[in-house]
Amino acid sequence: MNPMTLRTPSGYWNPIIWVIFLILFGLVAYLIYKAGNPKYRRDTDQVKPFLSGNLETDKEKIQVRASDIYWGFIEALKEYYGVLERMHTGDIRDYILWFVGMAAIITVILIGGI
Amino acid sequence: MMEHLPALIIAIPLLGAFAAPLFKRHHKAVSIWAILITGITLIVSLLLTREVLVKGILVYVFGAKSPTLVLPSGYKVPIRIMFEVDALGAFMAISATLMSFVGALYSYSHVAHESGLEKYYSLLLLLEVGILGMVLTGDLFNLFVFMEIAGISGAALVGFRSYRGEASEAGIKYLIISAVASLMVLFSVALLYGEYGNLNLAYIAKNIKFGVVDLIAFGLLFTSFAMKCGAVPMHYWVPDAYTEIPAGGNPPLLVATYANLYALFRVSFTLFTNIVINISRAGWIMVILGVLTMFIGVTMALVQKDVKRLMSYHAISQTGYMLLGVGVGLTVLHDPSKLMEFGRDAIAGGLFHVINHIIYKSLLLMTAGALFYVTGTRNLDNMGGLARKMPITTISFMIGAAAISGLPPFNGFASKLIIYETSYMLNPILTVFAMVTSILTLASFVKVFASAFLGPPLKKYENVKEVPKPMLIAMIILAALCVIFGLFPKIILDKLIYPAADALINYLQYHSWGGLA
Amino acid sequence: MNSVLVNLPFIVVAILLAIGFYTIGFKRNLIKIIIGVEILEGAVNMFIVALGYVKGGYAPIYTQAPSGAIENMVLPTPQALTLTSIVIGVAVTALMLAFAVNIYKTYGTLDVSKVRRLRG
Amino acid sequence: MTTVIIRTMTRILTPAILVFGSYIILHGHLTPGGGFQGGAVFASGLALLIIAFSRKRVKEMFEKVPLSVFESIGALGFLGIGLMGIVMYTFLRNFIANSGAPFGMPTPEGINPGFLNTGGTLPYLNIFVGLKVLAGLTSIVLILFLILRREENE
Repeated sequence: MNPMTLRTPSGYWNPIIWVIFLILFGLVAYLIYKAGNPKYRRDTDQVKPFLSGNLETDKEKIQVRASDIYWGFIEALKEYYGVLERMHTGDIRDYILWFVGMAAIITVILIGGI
Repeated sequence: MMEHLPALIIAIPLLGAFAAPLFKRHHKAVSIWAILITGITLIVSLLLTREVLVKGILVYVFGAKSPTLVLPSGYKVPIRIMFEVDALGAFMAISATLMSFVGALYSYSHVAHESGLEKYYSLLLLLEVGILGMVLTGDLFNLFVFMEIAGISGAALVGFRSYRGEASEAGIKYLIISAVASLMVLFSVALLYGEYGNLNLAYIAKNIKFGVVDLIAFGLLFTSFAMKCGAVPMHYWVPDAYTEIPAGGNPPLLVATYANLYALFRVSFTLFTNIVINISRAGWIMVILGVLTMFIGVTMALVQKDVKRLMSYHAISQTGYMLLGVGVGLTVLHDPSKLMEFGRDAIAGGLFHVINHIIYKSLLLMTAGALFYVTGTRNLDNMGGLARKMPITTISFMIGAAAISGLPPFNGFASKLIIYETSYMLNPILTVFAMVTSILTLASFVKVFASAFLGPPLKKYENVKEVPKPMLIAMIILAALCVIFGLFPKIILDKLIYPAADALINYLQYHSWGGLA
Repeated sequence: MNSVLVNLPFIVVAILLAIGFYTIGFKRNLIKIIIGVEILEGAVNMFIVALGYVKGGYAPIYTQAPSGAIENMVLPTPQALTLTSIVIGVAVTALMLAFAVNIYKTYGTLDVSKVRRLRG
Repeated sequence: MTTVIIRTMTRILTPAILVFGSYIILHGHLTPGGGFQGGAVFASGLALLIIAFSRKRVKEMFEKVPLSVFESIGALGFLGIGLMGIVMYTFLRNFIANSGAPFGMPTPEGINPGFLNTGGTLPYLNIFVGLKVLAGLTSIVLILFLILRREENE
């Protein structure tokens, strides 16, 4: 196993051992799954999805749209995103001006101004 | 014949590119021609890498009596154009040829119904030539020429769907950006030429005196290459260009971006690193740019609705990891104890991340192209429930997403692990940013997976089928590489990455053309 | 006075670089921005040619050269560089103009502050 | 936008420009000039033809000319000469320099006006580059012209 072990500055990482453990725990999980409720039947009323006691509504309506995912996160960081989106103007002139500004800053730092 | 490999690896795709327009109106033939040529180039690059790893730096002098005649009798300075291939260049050449092959294979069906295919493949092969020239050359002016070749053909590929106004917009943005960047590169090359009277990278590096003019040239080179590899805050062209290019052109364009990253490393490590002077300032600039790049890139990715645009922002964010890893190495390059402790590993981690990222991001962008192919839209809001219809695409996407988020045992984990540990040694705050970025990456790919593949099957996509076989094969190759690189990171690192990192660290060997002078 | 005259090409290069960046950075018309890129290219080319000038040197052409010239011929590298860069510039300009034509057809304008569907 | 004056002058000037362009290409290894410059001059002569005549006439003139094939031939020829060097020496080696091949006598070194075959492979590289450049530049002008004129007419 030694040639497979990747030594990092403060530890090691061996994917093969990781996979062996994955398989072992997968087996354990499968055993637990096997010991579960045996009354499950496919394609009966038993497996129909219910939402708050009612049958499932039209599928187009319950689709979670991509722009709704992480709504809270984006709402909390609204100001941050406002700044970033205002920076990305889509105007080619601004792209070049950023380049000129960064070139000036980096050159000054390299020459030893800061 | 083996000593001619550096010339052949340029000549073969050039031949393919120039012969491609002759296949007018034979769409199948020109696709197969491109696949054939890129396949041969891939084999040549593998042979080249083997040569370099066995024999050390390979020098090829164009037009000389023999390929290794750097200084003909009576000459004190090299005068001909030359290629100088070290392990890093060979490593980039493998990435470039592999991705061009995969891109050509994918394009076989992805762009089959577009017109002007002979031009498309001609441009694809020219882009490959540009990248290969950039990563193999040992001459500053040649670097500029090949950078322009890659820039022009890349911009033309971005604007290939000329019936879309957005494609032309993205194309002209990319073109102006790359034209300005390469003109500034030429300007700094001219500054160096005026001072040292030569264009050979190794010769200038040996004689450099670090006057103010040199440092101005360094600053311009650094910023130009940083802009072309998409470092924040000069990253704005990346999402535009990656989104509008046909998905088959994405892998080569991605490698073209990293060829500029290679040039950035080459300039900072080989050209402007000398035994006399310590410029770890450049390393700190690189580290700070890297942290900014990965954090801003990933937060912008989180709010995107366009699937390819989201992935392009991730490409920016992952570039930050490479800048961070290699930047950590550059800051401690002149401190032998720290260099042995973590600097070498940091550089190796950054370079390993380059190839890992090229593989999984190409895979992801190609699955996005497959989604576009079957649904005709890139807007995630209009997708859903595609997992059942396209099982292989779904599995490829899952592998790619797991790899980019750094889940074991895929390839992203190994390189990210090295980068975390080494950047922790330099400054723990860097590691915090890197880990937060990784978490946000996983979050945004969960978003793509949930909205495009999961959820109830939509009525409008009832008749959707799996994409054609060439696209599937291209995706499966890359997914398999993700798994292989993840399961055997040690072998890849020892065979390919550590030699490349050592090539950056042992700059003195490069300066003497591999010991020829 | 003499130092100004000797450095005149480099002063012109600096002015041209400034004009070029100003044109790209502050003009609204896409064609003018393309002209700005061309001005930048001209500045860089002029810089290289000015670097290549050697006082008292001869062009490295044997045909009908004066007899004392053979010892004083100039290495024509800067000229070769300029020429290559001009060739590349032609390709870049042609492609930029083609994109501009295409943009005008679909957007109906060449004003860059309006040509920005790709953002955010 | 074409007048009788422009058309007449074009008829007189075009042959002269084309001949001058060919001269620059063929004499490129001896005097200032070469493939690119000569090709550009040649293409400017053809561009004069393009802008002087109506769209219909231009289409008739250039329909039978396979410009992109010329371009490919030029590039492939250049590459071919480069690859020939690989057999003996290296890529793009001037393998017949100073031997006088294929036209007999080698030329003495030094200042020697009047000798034409002194460039080795250079004249052939110039011819191929010239072919590629004239085809490429002409097709750029032609395509932009056809696109813009179509809008004017419709």
